[in-house]
Amino acid sequence: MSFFEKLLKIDRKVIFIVIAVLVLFPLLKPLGLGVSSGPRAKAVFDAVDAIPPGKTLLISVDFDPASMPELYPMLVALMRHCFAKNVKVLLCGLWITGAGLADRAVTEIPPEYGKKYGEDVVYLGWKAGVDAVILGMGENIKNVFPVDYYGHPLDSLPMMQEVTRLRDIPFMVAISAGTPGFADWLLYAQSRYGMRVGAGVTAVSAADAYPYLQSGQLTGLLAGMKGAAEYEVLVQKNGYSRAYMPAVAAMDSQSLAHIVIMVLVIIGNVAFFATRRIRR
Amino acid sequence: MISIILGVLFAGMSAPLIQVRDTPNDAGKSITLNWQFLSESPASAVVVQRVEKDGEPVVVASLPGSERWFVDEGVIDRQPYRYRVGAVSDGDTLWSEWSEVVSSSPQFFNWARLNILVSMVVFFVLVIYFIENARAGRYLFVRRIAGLDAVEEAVGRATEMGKPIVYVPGLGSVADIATIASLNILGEVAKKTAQYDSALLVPNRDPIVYTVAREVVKEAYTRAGRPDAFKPDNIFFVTSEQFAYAAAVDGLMVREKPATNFFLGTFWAEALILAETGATTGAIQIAGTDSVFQLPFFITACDYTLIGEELYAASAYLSREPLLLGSLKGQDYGKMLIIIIVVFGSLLLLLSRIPQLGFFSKIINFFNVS
Amino acid sequence: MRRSLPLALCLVMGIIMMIQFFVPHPVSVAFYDLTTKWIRIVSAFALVLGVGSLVLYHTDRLRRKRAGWEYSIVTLAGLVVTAIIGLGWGVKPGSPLQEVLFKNMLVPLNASMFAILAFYMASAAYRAFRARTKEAVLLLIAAFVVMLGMVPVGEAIWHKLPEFAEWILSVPNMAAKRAILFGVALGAIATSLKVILGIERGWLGGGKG
Amino acid sequence: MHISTNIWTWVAVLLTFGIFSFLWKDNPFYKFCEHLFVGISVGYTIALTWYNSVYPDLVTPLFREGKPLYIIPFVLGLCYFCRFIPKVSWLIRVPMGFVLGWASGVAIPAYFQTNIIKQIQGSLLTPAIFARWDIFLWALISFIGVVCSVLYFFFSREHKGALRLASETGIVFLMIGFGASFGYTVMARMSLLIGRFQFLLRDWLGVIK
Repeated sequence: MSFFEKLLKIDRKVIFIVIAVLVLFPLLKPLGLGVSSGPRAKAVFDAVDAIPPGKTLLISVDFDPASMPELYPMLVALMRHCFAKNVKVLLCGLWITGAGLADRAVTEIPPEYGKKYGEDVVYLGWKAGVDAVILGMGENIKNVFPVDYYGHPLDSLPMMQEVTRLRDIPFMVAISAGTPGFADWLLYAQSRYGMRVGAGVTAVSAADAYPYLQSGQLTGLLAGMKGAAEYEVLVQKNGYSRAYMPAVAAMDSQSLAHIVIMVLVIIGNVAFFATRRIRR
Repeated sequence: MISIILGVLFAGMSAPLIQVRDTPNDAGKSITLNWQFLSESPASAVVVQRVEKDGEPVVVASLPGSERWFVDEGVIDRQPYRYRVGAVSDGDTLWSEWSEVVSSSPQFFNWARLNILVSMVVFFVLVIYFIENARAGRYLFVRRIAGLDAVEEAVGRATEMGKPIVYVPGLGSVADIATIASLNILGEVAKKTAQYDSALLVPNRDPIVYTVAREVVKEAYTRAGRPDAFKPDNIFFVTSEQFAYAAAVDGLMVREKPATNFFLGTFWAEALILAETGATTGAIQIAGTDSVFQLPFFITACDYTLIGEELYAASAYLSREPLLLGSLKGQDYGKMLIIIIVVFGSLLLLLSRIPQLGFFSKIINFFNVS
Repeated sequence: MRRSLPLALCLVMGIIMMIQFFVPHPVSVAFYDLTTKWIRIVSAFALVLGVGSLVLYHTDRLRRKRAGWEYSIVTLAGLVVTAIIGLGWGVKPGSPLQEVLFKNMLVPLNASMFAILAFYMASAAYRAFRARTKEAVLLLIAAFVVMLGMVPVGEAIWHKLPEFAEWILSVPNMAAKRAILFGVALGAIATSLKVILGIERGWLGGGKG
Repeated sequence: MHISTNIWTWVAVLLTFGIFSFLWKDNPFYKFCEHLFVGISVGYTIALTWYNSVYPDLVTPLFREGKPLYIIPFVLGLCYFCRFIPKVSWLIRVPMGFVLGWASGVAIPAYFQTNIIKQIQGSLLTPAIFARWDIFLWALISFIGVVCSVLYFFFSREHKGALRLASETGIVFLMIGFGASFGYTVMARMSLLIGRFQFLLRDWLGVIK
């Protein structure tokens, strides 16, 4: 069997080991390759930065634990950015599995800035019926969420007095790992209530957000772990936070992994075409 | 109107000119005010006053000097009001005349959404016209999609080898178009497996799709004259959790070693797990989805991929079902209309650069959405 | 009756909601508010179907001792225990459901399922992603440019690479995705119309009954 | 290096390796985790659906505040239970008709507004493109890309002559678009694996910060 045929016959477990080693190595010994920043992440940062103190940023937590590495750092960085500027944060969710993640962020991040639940941050929880939830919130948030995730009636939360419906919210970021996600917020919140929407997405759905960016429906995009790393860098550079940046720390492994994938595709195709020529 | 302008000229200081109207296209209880200053000297603030029939003037808003409009949402429908606007600069306020009487009322039609209504009506007419044609039995041409030859060839291969077929109707619900299209194709595939008596395994992720899929296969078997060959257990519900489902289907493909795998419907991140594991079992793989995110994997890892709407066209072409064909033709001509609008719209808009044809630039506003 | 009632209900609701979109009048908004509440309730009940068919499937597999029946015990036990703990001790943070079952079981299981995708991606890159056709070649070239443009290494190779990757994303990619958007939207609208008019009856379940 | 002493972290680690074992081959340890995952996720959905949807949206208004109108969604929701009673199993079509009709009626105008009219507006060439040579060129390429890609999905005529040329240009744009998505997806998968390794190295072994 020629060298190329042997190449093609490599057991896929070998490839698994190669990937595991190359991803683990930089986590232990950082290579310090750094993070390049693009215009789309800056657009989200500028939109959040423009929110006047006392006003509210809405974040929709529409992802699950499996997408945490890419999307959870975005949620944390956005919250740190708001709290550093005394902007209030309102969270809700369309994914049942996002409930636990939003709750974790709401318990861990506010104390870093001395912010209190009910005054500076509220988590409404998860609700079934995507379009019904968004459209309901457009008319009156209390209709959809009579009580927040922790069971407090909305009237008892000081922050919720001036935020009764979507029109009271200057900007929102939909952090979504698929459907339902930012497309639904555009389809229902923007088209009916003129909501300005930014999006944080898993890298897999980033390329498909571009038509909405070009048409002006989306105000900026955080694409995958790279988007999270870019936002973390922007938040730190503007002096809003000095905390550890998980997404930035992971970018070395990310870069190495990309190169490995490209090399694998090239070798795989070279071997494939070489064996085909021999066989013909 | 004239009296106001004369008054302003003599006063030296510009008193604002005010227009009021019931806010259009709304649920009522709201009046829109616009005003301008004749001279450029900016006021430090603007105060808005409102008075009911014979009540006392009430200040409803004080805004920054640069503001030129305000929407008063604290009014009662059909109640007469008058407004005036005061330009405040270093201490004294110069009031405009009281506006004419205005009252708010809800509207029954939102004129700002006329463009949506027009496009809806046009597209409905197209779809219904072609569906009526299809019902009347008129022949509707749809070009053959390359992937379809593969579907029939792949089913033939499985029946020759006597190996099962795994048909994944996607992870979407009956509300997803791709799922409905997939269930149509499932019906066609089931008709063939009924004739050749080869096993057709249909793992489901959505409970309702599961019940519908079971009915579709049962009916296909009865239509093919083989109700006895129908095994309800082959169509089963796995779980609604996305990844538990992908792992379960992988386990199924590794255990059953099918000759052909179909992945038709709505897919998310688990598409790669299915396509790659399926490829390692050596099966022919036909994929089709309108989930744009997953198409790159199906295109590179499967033998044939129906891209986006080709899935809809395939279900219409395969089943020759007049209603599917009708709506497909309607969509086709809908697309043609979009292209015509984009091409001619652009042409006219570009021509609007020529001064005489300046009015063409208004075309862009037809596409505003509120 | 078994088919005409659901179809009629679907037709009426569809027409009313389309008209409602164009009527800003308070009555229409109030009707809208009411129905959105009802829809949320009814779609929550749909869960009954999922749980029901899953429990039936596994109890049946258990009773008939079909292959893998031991694992059905695991699924049924997992379901019952989790539901009881969740319903019994609540879903609020700090409850056993969240602290134990969600954080230390559902999260690792769900996250690990996604993580093995990276391994499949690598092996698929090597064994499945073939530049068989002109289209596949184009796909892989664009993919390489975008991948390199996203990571600092790309910038090291050619300083304009991130810009080129951004161009690929905002011009050709945007045009392609917009075209797909048109097609998918028209398809969704046509099918929604057929569902409302009772032409598309797949959801009824093909059976005559 | 200080290994975690929390029993539940160890459970999470075991479950992580359980799922990862599927990479080696389908084995009992993996099957256990797979079935446990199925059971827990459904149980979790039951608990959350009760506390977040059924209780606040239905039980409170109907039974606690006694609003009679909520009988209707309650009855519609109950119809889903008939799915398991053969004689009346057709009744599930009633709530399905209600939900599908409502959803289609709401979706159609929203689709026109967001996916069609707004995207047409974005595709139109306006005099603004004459500002700079590159703006003009990219706008022209996007315009051609949208038109040709839409024509690729035109099924009413055989692709011959001009239509063939347009559709072949269209497929080029489509493949570049899919290539861009492919590139981003590779990044996504790798991030997920990195996330799992960060959990193992940080929360379990305590080797990294």
